[in-house]
Amino acid sequence: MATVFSPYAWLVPAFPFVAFAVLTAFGRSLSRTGAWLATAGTFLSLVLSLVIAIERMTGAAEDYRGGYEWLRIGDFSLPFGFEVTNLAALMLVVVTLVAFLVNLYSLGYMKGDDRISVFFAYVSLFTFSMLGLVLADNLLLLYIFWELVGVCSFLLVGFWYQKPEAKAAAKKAFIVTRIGDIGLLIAILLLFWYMPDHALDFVSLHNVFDPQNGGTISLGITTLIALLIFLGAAGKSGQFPLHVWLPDAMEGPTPISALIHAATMVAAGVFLVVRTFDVFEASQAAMDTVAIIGAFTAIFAATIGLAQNDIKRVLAYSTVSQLGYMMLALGVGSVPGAMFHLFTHAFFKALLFLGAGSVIHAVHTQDIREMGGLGRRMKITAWTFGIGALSLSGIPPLAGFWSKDAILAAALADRPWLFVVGAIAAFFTALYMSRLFFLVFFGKPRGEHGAQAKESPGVMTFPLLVLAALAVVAGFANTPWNGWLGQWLTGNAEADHASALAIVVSVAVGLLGFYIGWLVYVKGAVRRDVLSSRLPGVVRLLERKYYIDELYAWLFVRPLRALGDALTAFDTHVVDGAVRLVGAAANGIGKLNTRLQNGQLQTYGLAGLLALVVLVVAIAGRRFW
Amino acid sequence: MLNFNIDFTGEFFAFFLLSVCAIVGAVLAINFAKVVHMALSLAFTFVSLAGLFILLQAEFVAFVQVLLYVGAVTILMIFGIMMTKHQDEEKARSRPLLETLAAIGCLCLFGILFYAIRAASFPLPAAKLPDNNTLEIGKLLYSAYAIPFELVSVLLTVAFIGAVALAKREEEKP
Amino acid sequence: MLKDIPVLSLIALIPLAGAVLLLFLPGRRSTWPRGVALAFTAIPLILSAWLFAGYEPILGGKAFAEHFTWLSIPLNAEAWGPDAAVASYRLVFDYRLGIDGISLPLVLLTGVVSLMAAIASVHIRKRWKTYYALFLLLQTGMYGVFLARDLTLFFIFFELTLIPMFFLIGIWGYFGREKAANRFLLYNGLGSAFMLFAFLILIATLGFSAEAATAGGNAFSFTGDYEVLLAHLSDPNAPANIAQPGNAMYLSDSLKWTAFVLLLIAFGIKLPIFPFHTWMLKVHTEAPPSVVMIHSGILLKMGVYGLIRFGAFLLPEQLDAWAPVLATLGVINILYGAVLACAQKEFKLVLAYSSISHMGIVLLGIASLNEIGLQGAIYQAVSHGLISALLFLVVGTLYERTGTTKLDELGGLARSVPFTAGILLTAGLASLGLPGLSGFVGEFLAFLGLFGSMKALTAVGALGVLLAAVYVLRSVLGITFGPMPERFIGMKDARFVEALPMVALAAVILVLGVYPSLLTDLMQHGFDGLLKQLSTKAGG
Amino acid sequence: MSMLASYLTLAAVLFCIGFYGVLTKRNAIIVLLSIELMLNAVNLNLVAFSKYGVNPALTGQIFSLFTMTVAAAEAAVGIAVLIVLYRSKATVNADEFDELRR
Repeated sequence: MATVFSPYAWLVPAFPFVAFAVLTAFGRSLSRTGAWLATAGTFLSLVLSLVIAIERMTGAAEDYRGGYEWLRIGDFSLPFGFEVTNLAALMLVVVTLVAFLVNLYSLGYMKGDDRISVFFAYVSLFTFSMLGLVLADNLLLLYIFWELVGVCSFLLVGFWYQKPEAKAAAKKAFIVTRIGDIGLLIAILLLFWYMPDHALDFVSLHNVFDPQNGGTISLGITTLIALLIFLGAAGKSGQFPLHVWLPDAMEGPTPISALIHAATMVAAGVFLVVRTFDVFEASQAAMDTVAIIGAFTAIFAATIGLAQNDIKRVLAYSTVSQLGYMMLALGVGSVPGAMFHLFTHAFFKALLFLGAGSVIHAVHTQDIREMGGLGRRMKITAWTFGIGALSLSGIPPLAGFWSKDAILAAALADRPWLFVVGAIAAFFTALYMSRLFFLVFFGKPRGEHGAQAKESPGVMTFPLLVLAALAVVAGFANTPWNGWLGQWLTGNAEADHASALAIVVSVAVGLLGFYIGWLVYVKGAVRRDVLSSRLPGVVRLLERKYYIDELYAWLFVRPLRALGDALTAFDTHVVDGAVRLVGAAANGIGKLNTRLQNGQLQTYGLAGLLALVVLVVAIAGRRFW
Repeated sequence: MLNFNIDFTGEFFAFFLLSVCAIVGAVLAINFAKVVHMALSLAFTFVSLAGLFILLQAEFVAFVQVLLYVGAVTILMIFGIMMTKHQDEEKARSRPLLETLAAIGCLCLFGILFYAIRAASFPLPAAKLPDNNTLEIGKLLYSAYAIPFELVSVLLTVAFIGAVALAKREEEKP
Repeated sequence: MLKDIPVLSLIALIPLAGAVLLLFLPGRRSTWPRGVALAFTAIPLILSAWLFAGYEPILGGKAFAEHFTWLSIPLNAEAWGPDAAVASYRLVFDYRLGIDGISLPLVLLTGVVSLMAAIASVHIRKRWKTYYALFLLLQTGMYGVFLARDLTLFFIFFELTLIPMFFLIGIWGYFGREKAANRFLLYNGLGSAFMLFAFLILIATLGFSAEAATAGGNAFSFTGDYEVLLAHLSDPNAPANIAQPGNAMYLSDSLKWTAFVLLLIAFGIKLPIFPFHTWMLKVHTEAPPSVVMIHSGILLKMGVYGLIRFGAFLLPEQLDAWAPVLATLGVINILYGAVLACAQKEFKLVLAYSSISHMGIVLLGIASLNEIGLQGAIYQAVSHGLISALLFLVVGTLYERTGTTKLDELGGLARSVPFTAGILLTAGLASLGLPGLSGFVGEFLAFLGLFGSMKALTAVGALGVLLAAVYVLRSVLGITFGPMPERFIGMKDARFVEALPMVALAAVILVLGVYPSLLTDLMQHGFDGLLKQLSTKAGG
Repeated sequence: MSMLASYLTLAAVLFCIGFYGVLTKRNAIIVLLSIELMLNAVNLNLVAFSKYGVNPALTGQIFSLFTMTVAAAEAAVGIAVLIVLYRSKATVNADEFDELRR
């Protein structure tokens, strides 16, 4: 079967772009119509993505490429193009699906906002950029879209720009991810100069870094490139130590948190590593780094998640933790595991965020201590949120279980100690999710709004239902006895990591975590403050997120500010001072000469005499040297 | 270094004496407090110079020197002093910077001149001056230098008329 | 048809004609001067666009070259010795205009920014006639600088920009305008003196040529004709290249170095390179916004252009040897400007320091000495011209309404003037090098080019990109985001006449960011000669 | 070594003293007289060269005569100018004549 639809893959990002253009140009006059327009654009993209994905699943596995020359300088040329692979097709479906559902959801969530058309324009622009990122056939084009999604994220985080926190969060999001972006940029520069023919496309990357024709680029450079790419990925995917922006980014509207900061953009880092995985595979050191950073981030963020009280922040740290899992998977060499988790995580985390949005919509607060007892008033939200929470906690047979199990199995096969770390993180995950779930939906209403909370409108609950369904079934795409997804993605049937130990452990920690949560927060068997009274230091450390923000402020922000002030002083006093000194010197000489011009003949005569002496000495004295 | 290698002839003694007089007169002129004293000591210098001219076989020039400088210029100056309100004494308000710099400048200038004189080599004269040089001067003035001579006389006339015109008190305008 | 009319001369001189015409028109109200200025600013832009359409990179713009001898001054032959065979020595001033891949983008930039600045000159409140006359005169100077192909002619045009600029700053500026104008004139006058000195060295050596023997003997001439200089540079038989005792025309290495350093200082002041940048801060803060648009948008680029045109093309070995120095200066510029921009409390100063930072990137591109980097330098120059013009346009618009440009007095403007705030955000994003906008392409190419030769320096310089994000977001978000002070309620958004140039500039920035080939295609063969020379020097 | 050097040295001394007087003396009349002293030093040179020069000739003496004549004219005009100045400013102090600055 020939590839019929893949050549039109460029249309997938084109629809949202058109929506964006129309909204930007006529947004003010369109208002709600514009929102529907954007949703419709995303829907078209979704349909086309599904068609492409189905086409690729049914056999036509040929990768399609198309493009044009973007920039040509002398003998170098930088082409732009798109490439449809199975990976890209999968990502297209994920992105368009979540984007469509979020658009739909936002119709309800953002109803009252007077800048709704701007919101949808940004979301459309984001969808366009994210799809472009997915389809990009070379690293430079990917970088361009990479930055664009960053900007969209920035714009949307700062959407409620009048809140100082939103402003600060937007700024932080942009700048912290930019640190990673610079790593990626330098990696691109390195690749440009080291790759044969200055090629930057992924196919050439694959060929050059293939172990069979290894040695084209030395190991040191390869490691450097891989680490720099990983720096970029870490910035985007909120890996330690660049994770600080992601929780703050929760200042944006909740649908945005679901779309950008849970399902799609933050996963772009993982996607990037997958896309350039050949580079990583060529360097063991890089792989180690990825695995260790991933594992550390997974457990580190999970512990912070235990102590947060903002519903969205808990989810945000959970996202960071789950992204750490994906990186861990990549670090132990399991691309299918990472992509599978990305796939399932997109659904259940979007679900959780949208559910959280629904709760926030109802109670107008984000503090879980002010919620409680919402389960009776918001049945759909509660049920779907519960499914998401269980899925995230890795309770079989929900999607999260399968993907997490795949990662843990891969880790066990590669480096058992990473498996232990992953299992502990999984336990924490289950624990904080149960805490969140029980605190919000069980017990008695604690806040003033909780009692009057109403279920959200259908336009908001429909996406929840769809995502909940997906969070249940998506896991069956790749079970330990059916590696279909992995095979489809990588093209070769990979050695199965399935291990009974992994399954048992992951189920056990998941259930244990949830059980403890139930004991503490529902049954009250263990007092809630048992930990905070025994170990106040630890709890405080977790609440303050290990003081990372303070550390950065102390380490980078303040020195920069001090340096700026010092250099300002240098500039005004030393550099400009030197200039003024020259001016003052000229002025002084002028003043001196004015004093000489006192109108008295004798002074003039004296000057003449001295000048004569100097002149004679100068002329006659030349013979002495 | 200051080895002038001098023959102690009569001419030398005369030169020595006269030059000491000239320098003393000049230095005194600089240092006197009263203006009239200054003028008179300068007149003394002029007379000494006239003596030096005689030593140099320039009797006519020496004569003119006495006539013009001692007789005319100095007297003129003294009249000038008399006609202006002179506080007789140089006032205390001195100008140390100017004076120091002027002294340094003049000393440097002298140093340069002295160095130049010492460095130059003067060949011995090839011939001698005519003995009766007053006559010769007269001849020259009326032959080769006739036109400059006449011009100088015109200059003098103009100068004197100008001096008179300048110094004449202008009539008060109603 | 295009080939038949002296289109380059027209571009350069039409604004001058406009200025002369203005003198005969009534200046009581702004209507007439403004109309005339707009018309005479638009015509060169249209002509440049025409040029753009008709330009073929392979030919290198030879089709448009204009050349005739302007002045020929006989020199005293006796001064050169009693050589009977010599018939005449002459000093020749040529009027030569030309265009190539390096100057055409800058000419286009001049056209676009000038027109936008002319439209944006609605903020001018007094003495319209004088203002627009000087404005037009300034344009003649700028076009002339980019078109001139004769050292003397270049110098004249270069100086011609100083005078109108001096008055434009000094009369229509803000409170410290006189001081700013003085400083501008002093610095640039000093730079011009250095430049003149370097030019004289080049004219007296490279410019010396023996013309065909006439009946009376040999005829020799000195010329500043750029083409002649270039030809002599690569000609081993040119007097400038013969190291012979007694050959006064020999361009020795020490002379070359002298000329190079002089040119570096001269154009470094204009660019500006640290530590010659302080004059620019004053101009940026004190001049009226429309004039700063021109200044930051075009005049700084004359430094870039001069450095490439004369520093690189005429003295390639020196530039090659000093490439690390230039790159280091560039990195210093980038980081110094960026760190200082982070610390400023006045938005115009942030922009001024950001200009310094961005011009550092241009230096990096020049220092790379390969085609990518050099094109990147020009691209960055053009793009920075557009972006800073846009930024200052917004600054002017905001100042009109708020009466301040202090960061801590501004805030929340996204609510009261959403359109202007959006444009400001766009310009800010372009300035910090967002892909899809023109700033990225220039930065990327410059870094890419330099990375080929100096990896560590480039990596350090790339930190500037991060700092750019810091200072741009800090200031732009400080102005547009956050709670809105009460006194900004009820402000009117940009009028049509303000919005038009904003949208136009933003559109150009966007187009250049999305489709950079538009500009890079022009430059395709612009650097061939230089690169060939460098490679032969390296080979031989 | 002839006497020439001695005469020239003496002339230099007198010239410098005269110059010093010109530069420092307050009374304008003394300044004028100092100028006469300088002129005299020059005359001494002229006459000395007239005798001890390479080609002794009377030209030197004649020159000195012309110098004296001009000096006399100068003295006369100088005094006249001084008197006029004195009339308008009631002083002959050189440091109070600063018309050149006005």
